[in-house]
Amino acid sequence: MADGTMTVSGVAGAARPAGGALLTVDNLEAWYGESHILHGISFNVAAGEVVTLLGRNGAGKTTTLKSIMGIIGKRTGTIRFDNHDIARASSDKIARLGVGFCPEERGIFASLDVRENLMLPPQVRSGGLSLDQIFTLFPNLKERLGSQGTKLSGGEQQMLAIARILRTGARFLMLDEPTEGLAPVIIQQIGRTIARLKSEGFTILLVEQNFRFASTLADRFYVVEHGRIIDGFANSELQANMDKLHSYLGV
Amino acid sequence: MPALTDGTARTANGRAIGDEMIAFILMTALLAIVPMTGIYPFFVMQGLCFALLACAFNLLLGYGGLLSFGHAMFLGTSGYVSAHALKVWGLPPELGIVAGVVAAAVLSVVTGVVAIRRQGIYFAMITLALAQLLYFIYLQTPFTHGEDGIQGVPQGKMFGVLDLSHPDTLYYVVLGGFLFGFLVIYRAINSPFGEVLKSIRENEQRAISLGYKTDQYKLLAYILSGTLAGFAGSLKVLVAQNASLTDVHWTMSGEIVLMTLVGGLGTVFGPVVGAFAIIAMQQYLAGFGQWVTVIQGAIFVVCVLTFRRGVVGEIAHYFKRSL
Amino acid sequence: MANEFILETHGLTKEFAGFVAVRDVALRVRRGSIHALIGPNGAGKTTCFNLLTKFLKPSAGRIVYNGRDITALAPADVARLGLVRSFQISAVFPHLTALENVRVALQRQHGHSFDFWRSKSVLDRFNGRAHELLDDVGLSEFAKTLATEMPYGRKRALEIATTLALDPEMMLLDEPMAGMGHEDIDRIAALIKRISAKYTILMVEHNLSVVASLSDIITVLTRGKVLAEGNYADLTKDERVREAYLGAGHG
Amino acid sequence: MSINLQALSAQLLVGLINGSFYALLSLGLAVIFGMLNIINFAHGAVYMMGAFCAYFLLNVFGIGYWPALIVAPVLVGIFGMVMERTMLKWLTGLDHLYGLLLTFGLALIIQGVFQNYFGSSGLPYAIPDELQGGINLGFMFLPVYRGWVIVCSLVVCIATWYLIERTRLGAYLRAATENPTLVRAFGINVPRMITLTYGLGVGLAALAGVLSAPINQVRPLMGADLIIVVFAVVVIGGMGSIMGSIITGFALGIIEGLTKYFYPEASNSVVFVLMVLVLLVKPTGLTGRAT
Amino acid sequence: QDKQDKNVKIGVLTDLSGLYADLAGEGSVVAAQMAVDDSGLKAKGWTIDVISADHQNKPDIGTGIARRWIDTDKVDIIADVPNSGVALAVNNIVKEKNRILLDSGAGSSELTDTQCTPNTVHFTYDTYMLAHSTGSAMVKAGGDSWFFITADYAFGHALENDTAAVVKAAGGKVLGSVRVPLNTADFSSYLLQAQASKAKVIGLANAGGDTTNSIKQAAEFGIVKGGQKLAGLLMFLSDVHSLGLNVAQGLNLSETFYWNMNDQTRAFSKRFSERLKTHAMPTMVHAGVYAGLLHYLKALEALGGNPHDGAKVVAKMKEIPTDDPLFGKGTIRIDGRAIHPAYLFEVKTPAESKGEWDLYKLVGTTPGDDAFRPLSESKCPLVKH
Ligand SMILES: Nc1ncnc2c1ncn2[C@@H]1O[C@H](COP(=O)(O)OP(=O)(O)OP(=O)(O)O)[C@@H](O)[C@H]1O
Ligand SMILES: Nc1ncnc2c1ncn2[C@@H]1O[C@H](COP(=O)(O)OP(=O)(O)OP(=O)(O)O)[C@@H](O)[C@H]1O
Ligand SMILES: [Mg+2]
Ligand SMILES: [Mg+2]
Repeated sequence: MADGTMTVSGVAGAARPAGGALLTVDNLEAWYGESHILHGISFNVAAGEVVTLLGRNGAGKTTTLKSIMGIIGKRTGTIRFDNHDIARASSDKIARLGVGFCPEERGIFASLDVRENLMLPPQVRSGGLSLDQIFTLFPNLKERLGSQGTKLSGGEQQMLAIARILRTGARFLMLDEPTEGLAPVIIQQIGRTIARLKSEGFTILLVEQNFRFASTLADRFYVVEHGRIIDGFANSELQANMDKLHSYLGV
Repeated sequence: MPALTDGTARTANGRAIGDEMIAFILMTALLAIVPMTGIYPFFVMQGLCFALLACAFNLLLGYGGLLSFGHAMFLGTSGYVSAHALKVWGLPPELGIVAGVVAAAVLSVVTGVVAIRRQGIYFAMITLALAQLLYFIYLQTPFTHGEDGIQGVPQGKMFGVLDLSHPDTLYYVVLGGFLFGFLVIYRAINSPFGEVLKSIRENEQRAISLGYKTDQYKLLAYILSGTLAGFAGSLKVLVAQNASLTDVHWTMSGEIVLMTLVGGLGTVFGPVVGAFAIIAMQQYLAGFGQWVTVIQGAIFVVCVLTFRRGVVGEIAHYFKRSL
Repeated sequence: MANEFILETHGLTKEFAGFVAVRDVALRVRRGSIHALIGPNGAGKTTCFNLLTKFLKPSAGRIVYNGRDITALAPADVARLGLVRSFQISAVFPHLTALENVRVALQRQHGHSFDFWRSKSVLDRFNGRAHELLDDVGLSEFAKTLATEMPYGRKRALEIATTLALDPEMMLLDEPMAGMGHEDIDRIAALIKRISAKYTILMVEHNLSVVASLSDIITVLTRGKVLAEGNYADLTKDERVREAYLGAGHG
Repeated sequence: MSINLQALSAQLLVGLINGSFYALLSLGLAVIFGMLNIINFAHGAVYMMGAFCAYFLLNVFGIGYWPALIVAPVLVGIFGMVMERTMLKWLTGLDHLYGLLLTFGLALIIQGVFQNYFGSSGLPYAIPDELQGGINLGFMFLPVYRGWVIVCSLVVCIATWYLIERTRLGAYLRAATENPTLVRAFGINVPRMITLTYGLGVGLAALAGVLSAPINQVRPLMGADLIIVVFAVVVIGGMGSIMGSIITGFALGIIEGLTKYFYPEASNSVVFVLMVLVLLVKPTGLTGRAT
Repeated sequence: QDKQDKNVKIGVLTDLSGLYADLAGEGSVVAAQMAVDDSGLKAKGWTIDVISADHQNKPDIGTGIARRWIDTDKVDIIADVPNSGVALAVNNIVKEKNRILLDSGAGSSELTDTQCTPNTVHFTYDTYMLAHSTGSAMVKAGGDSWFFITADYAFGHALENDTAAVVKAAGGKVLGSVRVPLNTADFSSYLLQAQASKAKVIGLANAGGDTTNSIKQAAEFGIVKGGQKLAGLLMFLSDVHSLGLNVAQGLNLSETFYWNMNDQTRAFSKRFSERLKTHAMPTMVHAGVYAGLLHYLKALEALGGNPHDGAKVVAKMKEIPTDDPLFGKGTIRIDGRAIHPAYLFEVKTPAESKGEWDLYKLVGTTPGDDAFRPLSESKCPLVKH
């Protein structure tokens, strides 16, 4: 697996954010049971930025988010968030530091109705979206408030999963493929929402397959392959890097 | 572009069959020489009956993914029927066995039709309920003689020639019965039917969408399992010469699960090892008096906490073999 | 029998405890076509699929397949008639190898399924056909890999191969591209195109470029009702479709 | 047998009393199953421990019935939490089967140890003075204590139901059952919550044990056979459904009471017949949620 | 066989962990050891070993142990065996292997009836005796109308039928009965029915936890206070002790031994309770194990050595009369039944009791010949009519 490996410092250097980093991940390795998935991920996210992780299926993007969230059994390396070392913290502590996570598989609860699902995560900070704001964003939810969470359609569940963490007031959001399975009209809304959150000072770490969507929002990109960060660049450098990117992603 | 599967990719069948063959020959040889070793044959015979029972149970749970918490009902039913047939009707042993097995088969069809329609924990509970019902029936019907049980069942001459009251003869008859049952189960697991069963366990919705009427397959597995469990019950009557309520009580169903679990769920030889381990424990711990149940409980706990694959399962896992 | 339409529904309706998810839908799928079913989230697409394959019972309406009323059949029977579905969440037999996955389907087609007294080596005669099918979907190298260990996109391909093994007449694909990287999307799209020569395909998909490039005809569903039907070019011009599904930014 | 209205009403009332025990026990079982996905086979054993605890509180520490109603469930609950922390915890995410087997083993151990030290025939526990005697209801003599059991059990059942189905804490619990990892990632200390829940479920069983001590002999095996019936109650009510367990518990007590009157031979099996029937008609139990 | 020696091996097969652990269990093992010690044979050069095991109330396990003991441990006599199912199973094996079953703990009268063998001695009690002793003595004392609460299986039915027959024979009436499934936790329904019957005596034809629960709940419903009497048809000292006098007072029951009968029983019981871990007083089952083994050893001594031939020793046991400090003088009949008197007791009130174990007062005695099933009614093949 020596292909495409780059020195970590080189990558990070190419895309170091201007200010101090809110999140710093250094030499992160992670395992699922016996299988070694992440082989030294290093990157950082500055406060107020939108950063996107790109990469093929199975590259390790989701695993990276889960490691930051503290829900991977075995992980090593350093993860600093807001001046706290969270590499060994439990996920409830990490969440209470103000990290919001919207998982890829949505994680809607069958035994809770839509309202309970929405209200489930405790508010960790003030300043989250109000219910009204959420219903303007996702009118479907308002209509189905009383129904069982998993009875929602695939896309509705995705909306619910996003709405849920917007309520908590966490200032750092990790969204794993938030547009998957959504109709174009909703994707556009989510795009607008993320832009607005950013303007309000939220920091967002995004994982996306939908490159077109990501490119309209992100300040910087990292490319993940075989559990390593193999490249990174700012949005302004996007055009110049297009060919490289195509070969990374196999477009 | 191969993904991250390299290295972990396992070959499908390959040497598994070879390993199982060696283990089978080893097991048969060991069992065949028992009467010559001075090992107490009665104990081994009892072990064989329970081993067959556990194997039958394993067919359903380990390969069909269905946890029956009422398997004692087959053991007990065939036991009572065989004992009654031998003692009261005076049938020869081979017909006594047939009577017991037929009774178990009928019972498994009747209860199967009811139970198989439910899944998971509901299946476990409904089998438990059916077994409890049957327990109460057996407790009260006269032919089982309540808590006294049917005692002193004559062993007789099998096919008119094999005198089963002779320990060695009885031993080889029981061994033969066990091996027959074991091979039937082994074949069923490795048959076209077994493949379908496995896929149903893996993803039932998908199997349905491929056009399988999964209930029918589960029912067949259930009937096979129940009938073979009944066979074990009939053999046991010949060995123990009695049939009693303990064989239909729910704790017996629990013991069957325990045997399978200790030996290794979903392994071919696990239930055999497990059955012998548990029987030996009950017999030889009897001298510890009050502590028997405590020790047995502790084994459950230890097994679940540290030994989840069971004895054979752990060994197979360690050597990366299938046993 | 030689009906122009392989599948027709009349007044198909599904009501969940007071909520009408599918309302009076008349769908006609032309034999040999690729027919796309699109619509905003919660429009009732998946519910429609569930109704067609009898995983749900219609509250009202009729389903006619190949001139035969199948409204009252059981799911397994529908599959036996050649109308086979895939799931929105990928459905494989995880601890069977790719080859075995396909073989299970072939076995259903060609018998021996209840033979518990035979050795499973009788199934070896299906291996040839199974390898062919794996080849068709580009999975030859995975034949001996356990399905659970395959990358996501390949599982989707395996699911299609398994479905093809049943030699169906018509396939229902629910978001076959969801969660896939570009590379896989292209591969599966090509695959669908190829198999459509032999089979009729009805699919749900939110990825518009896929819909545009593959489908012969598109039905747009909103709030359980058919909003419009036509080809891609026509629909993108339809104001109602733009508003309900595509969104303002599209075009 | 001619139907005697007086006798019938007496039987109904008696059935209701038994129902109170079923309800309390199955409630605890449902809480544990609903929240931890564990079929707690040790439930009968902790019920028994509750009764023994009351006995010891009285005979060793001189603590009477009323304090014991609180103290014994708390103590046994703590014991349960220790069990959860040291053993059950390691089974999260595994098949139901393992939880069932582990608790089955635990039940054997607990019962075995008690039997070892206290024999099998049991110990006496008297009805507290305040609840001695009975009221003549005209159609029957109702011991005051039995009336108290009904009231106490009803109150506790409703309170538990409210806690789990109507409060935020309950929502956390239910969510944590399905996906503990995610709930934890929302900032909730799930392990602690699970431990407390197990403690609650076990405590409820212990409470039933204390309530039953003056009525039934305090014996090591007092819960061993009861547990199977209680399982049936939970299954009929719908696994994990709180209200289902409560209602089924009371209803079953009454049905059993009627059977005892009309056809006593079947009073033990009626539960199982009912269970089979219910599951055939309503696969997930009377109020079960679809899974 | 003249290969006699002076080695004896006694196996106490009992219930060490289950329902019968208190009335038999560890105490039976202690009783067996005391019998060996008190026989004085050791001093005369005999080697006598006592081993014990828990049959867990499972016939499979019981027979397994019995076979192993006989085949590999060379056990001569298996003692106690509470639980009729296990006892009957062991009964068959012992006969097949020509050893001895000295049963004290099991109640089934089958052991000396249809299933009797030349190798079995049934010592302490059986259901027939309990029914007769309690039934006849209570009718005599004025309890002439009965209602039965019966455990719904074989032994319960046997107890009820036997008792009912005696009651009727003595001029009493049976007003009704209710069949209760085994292991019922709540008896209030049945007690209400019994109460409504207005019978003078409520016969409890059940055992163990069922009996104790029904008595406890009867107290709660004020049944004894209301003037009805309770008769426990199969109860032991350990049951009464565990119930406590508050609840059990006024109850009637039959036993063949009570520790506080005379100086000899008191002396034995004191030694017994000192040796027992729980310091409980002996039950009649313990006493039976002791007395039976004492008699067995006496027979061996009379034979001049151990012939390791069960039938022969049992024949000797039947030949010499029994005489021991606990049951007094008696015999062992041809069918294996040990004959001694049966006593009807009433449980004392708390005020009458002078100590933890001062539980009974004697209200009647049935001589041995009347207490047990007469040979004329026997279906035992050994009995020639
Ligand atoms: N629970 C698991 N157990 C074992 N291996 C896993 C598990 N989850 C993921 N993997 C493996 O880890 C690798 C990385 O997975 P990850 O989910 O992080 O990829 P990803 O980049 O998010 O891909 P995708 O775009 O498909 O979401 C993959 O090879 C996957 O097969
Ligand atoms: N079993 C059910 N009970 C109640 N409501 C349901 C059930 N299944 C689906 N629904 C509702 O029916 C509507 C249609 O759902 P469906 O899954 O068909 O949508 P869809 O068109 O597939 O959407 P998506 O594109 O998001 O997958 C949704 O609003 C959903 O909440
Ligand atoms: Mg991912
Ligand atoms: Mg959908």
